[in-house]
Amino acid sequence: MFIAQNITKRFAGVTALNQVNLSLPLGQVTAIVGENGAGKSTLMNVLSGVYQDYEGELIWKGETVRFANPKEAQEAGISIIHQELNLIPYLSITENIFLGRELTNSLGLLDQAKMKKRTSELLERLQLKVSPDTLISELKVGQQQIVEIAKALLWDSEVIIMDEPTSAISDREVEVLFSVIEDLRRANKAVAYISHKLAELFRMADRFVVLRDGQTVDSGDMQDMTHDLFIRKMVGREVQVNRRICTDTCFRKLLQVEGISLLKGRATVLDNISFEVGKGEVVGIFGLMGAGRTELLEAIFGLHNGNVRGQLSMNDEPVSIKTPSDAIRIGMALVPEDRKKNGLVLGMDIAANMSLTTLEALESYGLLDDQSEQALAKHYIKELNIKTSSAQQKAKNLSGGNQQKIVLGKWLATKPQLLLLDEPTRGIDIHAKSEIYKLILQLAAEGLGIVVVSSEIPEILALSDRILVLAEGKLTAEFPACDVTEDELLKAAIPPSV
Amino acid sequence: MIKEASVNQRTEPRLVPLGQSYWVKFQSLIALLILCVAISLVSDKFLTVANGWNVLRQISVNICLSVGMTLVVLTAGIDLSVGSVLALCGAITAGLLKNGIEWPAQNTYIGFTILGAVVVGLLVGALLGSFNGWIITRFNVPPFVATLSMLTIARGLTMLWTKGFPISGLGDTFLYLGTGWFLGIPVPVWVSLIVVVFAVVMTSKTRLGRYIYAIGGNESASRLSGIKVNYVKILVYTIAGGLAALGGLLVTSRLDSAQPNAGISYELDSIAAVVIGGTSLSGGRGSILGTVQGAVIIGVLNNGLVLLDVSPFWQQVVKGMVILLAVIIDKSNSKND
Amino acid sequence: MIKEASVNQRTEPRLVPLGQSYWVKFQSLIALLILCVAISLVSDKFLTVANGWNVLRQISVNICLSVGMTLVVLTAGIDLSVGSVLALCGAITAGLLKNGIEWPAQNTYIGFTILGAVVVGLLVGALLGSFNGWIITRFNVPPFVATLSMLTIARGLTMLWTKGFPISGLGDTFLYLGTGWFLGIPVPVWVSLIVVVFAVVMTSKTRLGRYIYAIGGNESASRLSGIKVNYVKILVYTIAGGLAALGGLLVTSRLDSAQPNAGISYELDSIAAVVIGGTSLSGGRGSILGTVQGAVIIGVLNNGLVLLDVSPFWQQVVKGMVILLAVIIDKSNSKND
Amino acid sequence: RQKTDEGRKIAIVVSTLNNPWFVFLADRAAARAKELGYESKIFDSQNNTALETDHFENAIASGFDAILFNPTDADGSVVNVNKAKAAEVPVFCMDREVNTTDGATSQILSDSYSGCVSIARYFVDILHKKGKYVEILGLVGDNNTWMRSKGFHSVVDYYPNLKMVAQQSADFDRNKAMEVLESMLQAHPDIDAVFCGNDAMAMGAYQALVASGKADQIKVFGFDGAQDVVESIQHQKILATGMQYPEVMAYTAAQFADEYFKGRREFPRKMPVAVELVNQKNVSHYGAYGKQD
Ligand SMILES: Nc1ncnc2c1ncn2[C@@H]1O[C@H](COP(=O)(O)OP(=O)(O)OP(=O)(O)O)[C@@H](O)[C@H]1O
Ligand SMILES: Nc1ncnc2c1ncn2[C@@H]1O[C@H](COP(=O)(O)OP(=O)(O)OP(=O)(O)O)[C@@H](O)[C@H]1O
Ligand SMILES: [Mg+2]
Ligand SMILES: [Mg+2]
Repeated sequence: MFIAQNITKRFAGVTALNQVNLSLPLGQVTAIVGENGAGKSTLMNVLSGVYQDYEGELIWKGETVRFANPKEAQEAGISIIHQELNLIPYLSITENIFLGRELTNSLGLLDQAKMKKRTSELLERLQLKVSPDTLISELKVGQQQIVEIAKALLWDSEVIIMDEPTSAISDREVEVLFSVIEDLRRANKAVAYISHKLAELFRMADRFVVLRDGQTVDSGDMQDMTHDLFIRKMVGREVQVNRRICTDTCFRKLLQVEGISLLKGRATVLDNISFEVGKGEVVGIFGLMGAGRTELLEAIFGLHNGNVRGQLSMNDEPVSIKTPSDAIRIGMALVPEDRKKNGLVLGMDIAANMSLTTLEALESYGLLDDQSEQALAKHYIKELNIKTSSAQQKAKNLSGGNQQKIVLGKWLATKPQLLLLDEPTRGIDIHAKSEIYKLILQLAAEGLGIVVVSSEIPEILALSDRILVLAEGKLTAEFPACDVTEDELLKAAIPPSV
Repeated sequence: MIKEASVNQRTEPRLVPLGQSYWVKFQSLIALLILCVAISLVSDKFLTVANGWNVLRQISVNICLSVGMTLVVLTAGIDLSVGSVLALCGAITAGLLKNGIEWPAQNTYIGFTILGAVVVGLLVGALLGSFNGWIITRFNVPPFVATLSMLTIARGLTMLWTKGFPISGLGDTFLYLGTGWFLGIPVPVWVSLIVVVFAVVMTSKTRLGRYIYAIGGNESASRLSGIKVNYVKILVYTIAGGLAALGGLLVTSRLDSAQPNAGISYELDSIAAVVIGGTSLSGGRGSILGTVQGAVIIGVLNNGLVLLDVSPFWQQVVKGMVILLAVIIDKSNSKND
Repeated sequence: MIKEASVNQRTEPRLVPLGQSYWVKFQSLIALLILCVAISLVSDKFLTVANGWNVLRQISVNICLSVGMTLVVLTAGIDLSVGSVLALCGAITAGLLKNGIEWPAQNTYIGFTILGAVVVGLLVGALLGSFNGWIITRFNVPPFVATLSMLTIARGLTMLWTKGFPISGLGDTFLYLGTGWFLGIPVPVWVSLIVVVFAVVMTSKTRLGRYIYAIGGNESASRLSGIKVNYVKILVYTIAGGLAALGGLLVTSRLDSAQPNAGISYELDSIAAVVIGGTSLSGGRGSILGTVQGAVIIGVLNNGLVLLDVSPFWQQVVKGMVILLAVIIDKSNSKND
Repeated sequence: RQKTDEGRKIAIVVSTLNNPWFVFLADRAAARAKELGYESKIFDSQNNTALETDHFENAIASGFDAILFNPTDADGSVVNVNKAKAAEVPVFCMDREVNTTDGATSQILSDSYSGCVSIARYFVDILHKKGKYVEILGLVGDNNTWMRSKGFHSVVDYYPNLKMVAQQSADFDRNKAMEVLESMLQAHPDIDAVFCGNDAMAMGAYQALVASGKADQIKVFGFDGAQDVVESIQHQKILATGMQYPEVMAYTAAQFADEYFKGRREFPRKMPVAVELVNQKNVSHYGAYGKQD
């Protein structure tokens, strides 16, 4: 049993953890739940030796331990899958997995063959179908997350901490991960599992701990809990997420996409895709990882100029979008899937990030107007319920969910007609999620056309009026949202080649 | 920390910076103060008005270069060509002023007024800068390589234009720019002051400035936000080129002579000013005022070492150590990162 | 590249790179070939064995510096001090060889064998390098500033040690290092070859090499993986210092004289070789072999421009343009990024 | 190898082209070689002895028949000269010496040391053997810097009432000299004279004096015979300089090469070209880098 007692952890000005207690029994999966910013990741970082300056104590195998660094923790048998990917972009999968614990041969040189073999085995177990020599930078976020998981599984650790391992992967990979967790449990390992997807917890977890505002609110057996009870404990009140009710409204056409294709090198990433989005309509796009959904949104938004063929029209007028600024002018907005890479300037503060898309409107006499900028930031901080000390906080100091909200805010500020959302609720807690859903539906009601890419079927069902399914770059099916089943969606998403 | 307020309003006053912290960071002030106090303890000639103007006049060229360099570095670029562009533009202005342009074949001669020659010099600088920017953005060439090539090319062009000989005797009016006084302040100091004020306003109060920081902070996010990244970058290199040309005019006018070997290794001095001033070479963080402090530190040091009669052998050793110390003192005082 | 064996190879052949692409990227080979063909079309003196040895011997010093620089740059650092460290270590070895150490006060004299003087020279280089690394890691000083200070300090120390005069007449045995032949190959070429082989093995086959790439790619992730980042960095700067000292020995031995001014602006040449060879200044990506190609391009260019009778002023213009073209050709051939 | 006279090529290797004095030297040598009917090519060693070695190797490899040589360093350049000798390429040194008795075919030298001795004598006279002065040195690591400085001090140091209050380096650069003197004037406002290691620095020093309004009180001495300075002496701005004769040296070196090709083998090992003192009295006889035509 791995026990954390009275852990307190302060950052400059913030008490992220306050007298938190946690125990991770062997052979059990402990779910750790809480809103964005509740302190889950911080706690896990304390457990795994990332932070050393905390108060309280960790007890492992009956002895008080204090890890000087993550490697020590790992050597003691505790490994962690970080929420934020900690991979080296220009090293290969093998090299990343073995980083800091390379195998060497008798000459002291790296034993590449052996490491590659072990990696292949791990990838096979996790069903990631890429070569172990692939560079991390060539992988999609989801695939990178699987590499993170592989990294934690490499060593036969006794405690395995998983901080939102499923935030970027689709259901098929989630199933694989669950079978891995099942194996771990059977091998009498302790697993700490963090996720904002409650359904997963009910499937996998034996125990739970609820954190709120850096404090332990409750813990116990999973059997005694219900969905609603959880939410009430995390949030302090009830939150409802319902499937969208069917309406028969007829939408006026906003965006028309005709025969869009995208070539990357010699490969066809998108193959002749056509669809429409109406004013006030929410179109969901479902597909498995790598189906080409991200590329579809990017192609529409002018990010692949030169490689895209096809025709777009907005409001029945043909438009040519060569760059994102063209797209913005026409009234489009894209919330990208990787917020750190494409969404935020992490070193800038919240206000500067939010205003980046609309600076032109904040000018008076050619100079930026500080007050309108702050007002803009405050407006969206309030509207989107962003948890921060002030608008001057740097984007990199916020929890993942709150970062996502800044990205949303910066795009809403452009007052778009068409909102393209790529995995808009990745890593967002259930409360914030429902608020974002509400917001999306409200925006749709105000007449915005919205395209939502998501890997979560409940999310797609909750939001969409109509659902498109992509598989291997082709549009394989289109369903009205009100009478489609999860099975039908999944079936359409499985590529014919598999 | 008290948390009874609403969930998302945990107030943490200590986290609120004094201003938009990424541009008003008085990074190097303490080191500068220590340095000044130390020198004036040893030499009573240091803290005099005359010497103050000396130092300011001497750094005015480096300030022009370093302001441009700061903008470039903020976008995560670098400009190694400033020294040669300075030499070329100074030589061009001096040449036009002195000899005009002649085509003996067509029996044509174009004479230049001072203003004309100055404008052409500045335009050539801006043009070379925009060429840098164009190469960097159009062909995706690393800024280091593109501007290193320009360093060599512009130096070669200077030699070709001057045939290797200085162009001297440019007339008293032109000398005013480098040696005159206006309202009790040397003209070059006015020039650098104006450059600094413009640059401070530009970086902190305009869209362009914000875009420069954003591009350096995260280029792909900036592109996605509709910023015309390539356009901004070309503009920034153009400004840097124009400021290098301005520096060239100041040097030429101060010496009453355009030296073909002017500005050699000035790029290192100006990058040093930028970095000592706390601007990060990986872009997105730093400030013009920091750079000015960096330039002042270097200038005070050069001046102080001479005032203190440090032997030329020891000078370099002392200079290196002081710069190192200045930065270390700084780092331990500002806890960012 | 046959991989059908394992089950997980059916999808996405696009994603499978050809090899461990980060070290076997023949980034600049095409540009180099074009360059060589172009020169040999115009001059029949270029493609001769004697000229080949000339070029290789001429680049051997830059190769030593650039290999060290590559390691530093891979960790996202930079080392501006290589040129002055080269000068200092060359001067120290020459001084010890010629005059030994004397303490007239204690009537002591220590003489040095060639081996002894060489070892001391190399050790001093390594020591200065590790000082760089220590400053950078201990005080969190940007590598640019730390090594710029060292540039100045080491140059000053060189002046102090030599009192501004060259140290010449070092004996025939010592000259062998820079001018001798061994098995039909010039000794400096052997030296650079050995350095390159070691570095290639180190970067691609050892833990240290792996860590160097990892630190440059993502320092905090490397730290989380238990890599002793500071230790690795200090080591890398130490190696760079040692290799700079080795370069200093080669130069000194080739000239039979340690020049106080040796190595001025060599840092730019060696960074140029690194960058032209495709190593990214932001770290984590690049290769020793790429750097070697970069150094060869620069060397061939210097040699070719002389053979082609380009006048020295035009030479600089042409050199800048060719380097630019080389990098552009390269970029359009390799589609990475 | 066999070659007709027309096919012969002459390499001109100069220590640096970043200084007009050497540009002039190289230009003159090239011009004379052309007059004599030879192809020639200028190599710029950029004050870097190792680069000079590269130039020698490349020049020998590409078949140059003679080298007119302005060495970067008396000792460091010895290996280069010997290499040329081994390849049977004659070397004619211009201006600066190489410390080898038989490496170079002939050395046509300008004697900086004794040139500075004569300047120093004039300096002593003008200052009436007493006063304070500062010295601005060239590149610290350049042995020419020290030749000049030593020649100067070999005289001036005999006069105890002539006090050097500061000695700083300005790297032979006009701008640096101006800035250094500006600062020196703060510490030593009461000096009587400035001795500069070359004419570019003398011009820079003079400008600093003009800016501080002390041009009338403080006397500037240079060395080289550059156009700017000769004119300034004419206008009573600068006191004196040492006139070297780059044209004579270049001309003679090219001439020797020509004679070598035509079969002459006996040349004077060393041929000094005197450095003359140019002051406000005799300046009318002089032009840039030489006598008035
Ligand atoms: N380096 C830091 N500096 C300052 N504050 C921090 C830092 N890291 C985390 N915090 C703060 O600590 C609190 C807890 O953050 P943590 O990342 O643990 O939340 P979380 O529960 O993992 O949230 P999420 O579900 O969004 O991942 C937040 O208020 C966050 O802003
Ligand atoms: N840099 C790249 N190089 C080569 N192929 C790529 C690259 N990026 C993406 N692809 C390929 O393009 C296709 C579409 O990927 P895309 O990211 O659009 O899928 P997605 O449906 O958005 O998946 P996700 O759920 O991860 O967001 C995939 O086959 C992927 O492998
Ligand atoms: Mg978290
Ligand atoms: Mg996607």
